[in-house]
Amino acid sequence: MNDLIIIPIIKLLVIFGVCMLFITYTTWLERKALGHFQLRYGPMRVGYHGLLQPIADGIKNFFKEEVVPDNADRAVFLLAPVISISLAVMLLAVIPFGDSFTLFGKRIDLYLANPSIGILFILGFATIGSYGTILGGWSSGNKYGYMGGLRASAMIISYELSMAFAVVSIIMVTGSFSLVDMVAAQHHMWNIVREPVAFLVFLISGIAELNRTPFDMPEAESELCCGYNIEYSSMKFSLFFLAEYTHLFVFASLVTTLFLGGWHGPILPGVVWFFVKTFIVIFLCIWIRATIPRLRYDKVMKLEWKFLLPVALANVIATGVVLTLFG
Amino acid sequence: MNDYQSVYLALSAILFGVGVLGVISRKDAIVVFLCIEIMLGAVNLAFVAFARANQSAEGLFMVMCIMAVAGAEAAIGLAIFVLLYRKTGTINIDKFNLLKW
Amino acid sequence: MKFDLVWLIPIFPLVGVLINGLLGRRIVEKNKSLVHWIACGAVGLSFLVTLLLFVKLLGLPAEERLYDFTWFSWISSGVFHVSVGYLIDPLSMFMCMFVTGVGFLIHVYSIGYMGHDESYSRFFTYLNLFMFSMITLVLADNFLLMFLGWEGVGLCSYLLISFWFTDLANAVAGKKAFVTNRVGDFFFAIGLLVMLTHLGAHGMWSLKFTDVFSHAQLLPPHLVTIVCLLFFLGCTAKSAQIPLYIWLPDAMAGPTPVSALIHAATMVTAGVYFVSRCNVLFTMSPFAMQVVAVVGALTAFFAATIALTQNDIKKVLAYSTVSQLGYMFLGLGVGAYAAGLFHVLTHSFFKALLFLCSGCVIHAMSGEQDMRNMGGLRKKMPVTFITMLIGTFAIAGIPGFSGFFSKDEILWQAYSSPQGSHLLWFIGVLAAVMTAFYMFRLIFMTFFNECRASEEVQHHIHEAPKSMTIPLMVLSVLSIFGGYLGVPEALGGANRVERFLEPVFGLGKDKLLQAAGGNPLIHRVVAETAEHPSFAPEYKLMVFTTCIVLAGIFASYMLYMRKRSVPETIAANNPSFYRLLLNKWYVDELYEKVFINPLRAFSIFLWKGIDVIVIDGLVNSTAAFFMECGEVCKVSESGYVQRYAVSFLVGVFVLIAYFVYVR
Amino acid sequence: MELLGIVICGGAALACALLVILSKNTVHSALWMVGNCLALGVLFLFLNSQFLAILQVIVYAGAIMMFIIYAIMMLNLRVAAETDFRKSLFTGRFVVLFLFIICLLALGLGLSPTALKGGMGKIAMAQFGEVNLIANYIFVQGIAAFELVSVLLTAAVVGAVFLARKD
Repeated sequence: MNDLIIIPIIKLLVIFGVCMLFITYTTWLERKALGHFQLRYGPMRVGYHGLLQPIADGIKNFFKEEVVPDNADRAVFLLAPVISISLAVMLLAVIPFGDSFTLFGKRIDLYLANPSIGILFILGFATIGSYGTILGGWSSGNKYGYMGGLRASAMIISYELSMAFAVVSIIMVTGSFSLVDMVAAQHHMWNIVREPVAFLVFLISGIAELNRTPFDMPEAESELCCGYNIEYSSMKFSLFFLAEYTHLFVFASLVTTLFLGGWHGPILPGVVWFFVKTFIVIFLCIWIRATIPRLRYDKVMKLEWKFLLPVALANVIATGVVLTLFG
Repeated sequence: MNDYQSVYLALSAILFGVGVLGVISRKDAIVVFLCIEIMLGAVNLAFVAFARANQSAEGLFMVMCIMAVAGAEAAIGLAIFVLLYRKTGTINIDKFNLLKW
Repeated sequence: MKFDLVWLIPIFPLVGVLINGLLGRRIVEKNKSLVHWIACGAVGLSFLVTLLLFVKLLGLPAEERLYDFTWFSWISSGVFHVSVGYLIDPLSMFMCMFVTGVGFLIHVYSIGYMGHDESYSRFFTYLNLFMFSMITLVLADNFLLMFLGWEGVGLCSYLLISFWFTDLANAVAGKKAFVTNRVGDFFFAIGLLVMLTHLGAHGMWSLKFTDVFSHAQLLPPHLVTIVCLLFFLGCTAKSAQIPLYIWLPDAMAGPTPVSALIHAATMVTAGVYFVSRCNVLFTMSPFAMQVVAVVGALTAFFAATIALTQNDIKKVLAYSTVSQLGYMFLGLGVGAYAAGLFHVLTHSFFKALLFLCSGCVIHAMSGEQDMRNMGGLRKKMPVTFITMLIGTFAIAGIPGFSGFFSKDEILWQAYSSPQGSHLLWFIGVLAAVMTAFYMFRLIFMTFFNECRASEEVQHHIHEAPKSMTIPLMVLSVLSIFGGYLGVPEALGGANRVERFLEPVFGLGKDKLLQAAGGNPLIHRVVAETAEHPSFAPEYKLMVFTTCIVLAGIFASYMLYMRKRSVPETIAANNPSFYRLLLNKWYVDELYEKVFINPLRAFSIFLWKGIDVIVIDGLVNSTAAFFMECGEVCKVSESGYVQRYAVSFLVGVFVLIAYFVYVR
Repeated sequence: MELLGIVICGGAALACALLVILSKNTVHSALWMVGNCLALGVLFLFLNSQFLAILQVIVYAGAIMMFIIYAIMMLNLRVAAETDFRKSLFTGRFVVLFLFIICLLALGLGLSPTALKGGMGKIAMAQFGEVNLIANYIFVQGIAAFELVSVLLTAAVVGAVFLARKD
């Protein structure tokens, strides 16, 4: 009984709580880091160096008025942020956060589930999650939102491919779809050494899938006035916002798991290593956002179809050849 | 292990029927297309049910092939719709009777 | 390197075909050298893989040198299964080694030879396709896959012979080669089907070599003879033997690397390979063996006589190829499979070398092929001259060069083996003399004396570029030393080729023992052959052959260097005989009269009489009838997709109802 | 337990399917179709084939439906092309359809599971639907078909690009 219900529930609560805290403070981190990158301070007023800013934002959004435009497709308009956030949170279920340990004579694994198709689960549900973005843009009844939604779906269709191919080469190296196996396989050597090309492709297409600068096509402020979430306000908006940062967190932890050896590391416990690495990847994303300007839409598409996809395919073939000859 | 085999098959048949209904009575080409996907899904269900009953991977492989075919069909079909829409401004299939001779 | 990677060998050229065939024109526009990098690289990689596997095979003990790799299922119909699989055994690896090796050298040579051709990528596509087919042929582990390669090389031969298809003569030559090959292939296929149906009657629905050979005793003896003869007819077409050799001399219309690759080193040896592969069947039928030996000997002699009078440099080489192939079949026919294959190996080296050299000559002479217009090239093309001289020594059988060992082995076996006879040996020796004579005639006419070409042509004569001469040098080294792989025991060698191929050919003798009720043991065969009788007769024959060959060379020297008027005098004194030889015994004309003209007349009758009046009339009236029906049925054609869908649905409904309620 | 799952998910799949053909708005149809795909995916889970389930989600819901929604949005088809669909629902066609479903049901109920024998040997239940098993099947027996499918996909992509290019 304990094993079946109580332990998973405790794990669920702990993982959800920790991750949400981490994610909430990622928003703060981003604002602060961006500020410092641009030689300003970022949030300073609420709490010490603006530490309470995310909470204040949350409370503010919670109390704002719900607005649904007349022109909107009401049901879909309300559904979109729910899709976004719920599917984003679902992804946390299969990420292995750390080594298993024994507590009160029971073995506890630091993940909620280890399906044999873990990585496919993440790929699949991340894609489904982007329905939120697309539908949000479409249902707003607003030109800019509409354009944002259209761009979001084009981005998803395109960048999903190279991302999946990058993952395929990792699957070939590991021989398993399970994230736990993948981490275990990196005990001696990280995959970033074995598959540097896949790592780069994964990083680039991941950032594109997250719709972050330099690929933030669906919400390009200067072109589309915030794009798909233009008509969203209050709690619906913050759900979108949260979903976006959850995706960022999941992406960073995926990079950690697939390429950076997961929770493996010397001295410190595995969980700490995991969060350190995740933090580094998140910081890298913020850094890229602060450094590289937005690409033009057609160039983004060209980058994918004419460069990333062929490179990822070639990498898969090369991996196959090497594995066949020397594996 | 044959539990509920007939339930799955019945469900598959009904879903297939719904798909057929859509295909033969809706006029919007894209919805017709969606209904074809419903039919394929129903067939997939039947395949998986049989595969489990026979303990064989052939059915599963078949389903994968069907999915690939569905993907190919989506690519070609939608390209055709886009083309039709560009040329005629509509995708109401009653407007197209070019097959008449 | 695992044996499972054998599929890499055929796949590289295939990839080359796909890249060059589909994108070739674009690649040429961008960067011409990429085309030959891809093509040569593909074959080079194949050679590399073959080499690695070969080394691995050598590392195994002789009894274990057999590996059957099944790649995937190809045809699966009821009890009949054919899979795409590759057989690795000494024979297939032996063939594959020189097919890919010589093929690679000729690819490299083609870079220079075809450099200025506008269909550059097409040429390399065909070459790679040919390599793919040939490798498939050699490595296949079943008859059907081998037949695929067999047809594939035929097709490539056609494509390459008529490579410059805008010239009518080339197109006709290609067609002739293709049709002649088709005749052979037809009989081959019949043989295959006869064999399959008979084995199938005993429950052996398989075309795998190993399966067929291990069940060969199921076939009644007369049937084995029939099957073998049908197979051999197929081989005569592919390997240019009497009666179907006529295409090979005409095939010289293609570019010279093609002649070297296909019509000297690889494709024409397919027949030899196949007969050796089927040694189990052939051994079971002494009559078929006799036929093979006699046809081989006759071809060797017959082609050599024609070669004496030809003036086209490539035609001489073509007939010498036919003649040498005859030797190989003579060897196979007397049961000396290993000797025949050894000759295949050495022949592929020196004949490829000779062809490539003649290519250099033709290249230098601005396309001139008539030897009467050549001469004195020795000074201007030293590399070509020396390499070609080496090739000529090899083919003539001068002791110390590769051709000597292999040819001598065949002659000795023809003389001494139980299936051989002194007559066969004598014909072989005659052919050897003539070979020496006409080959030196070629050398003297081309490289010695004064140059008879026009001023302008003389001006252009130059040594070939590096990419052409390097393969020549490699091949000439091989032509000298290739023979030392199989120095016979009589000369103190170990006859390594024969030892290496023993596991494959032991099978045939095993089969005989098995049929006779004995126990099948390879080592017994080995022991039996190891008890060699005294070497004295072999020495005698060797010395005799060498002397007579030297006499042939001397005659050639006298006629074409010293008293150059004599040949013409001889020709003038025996006009009918000379014309008979010059016109190749009128065989082409005979075929034209006996087979082609009646067939053509009959075809015209079928066309004008049967097809136009009877069949077309039937078809047209049927069509008219259904036109009327169609008018009636037109009503149901509304053009609306969904109505069609409904009628489709009704059809499915009826079918399902039938299956559920009636069946 | 499994029956309950089947009833819930099957019901959801059926409802989604009906809503696909009954919605007036094309995007709504597409969304219900996504729901149908997901419900089918869960049914696959009940049938012990989790690999296919996730494939259903990735391929159908993730790729094909995304593609369709993209096309719909690009053509800006907010309201379906016809208006009188619900009136024309109950026509002669419906009778045919009804018979057809009955027939299929009879087929489904009438076939014993052993009637269709698999060519492959029996597999342990625990392994059924596992990735390794399917992979073994694909890359050993089904390799030719698998390659053909890949050719088909390539052809489809080429065809789509050719059709949809601007000229």
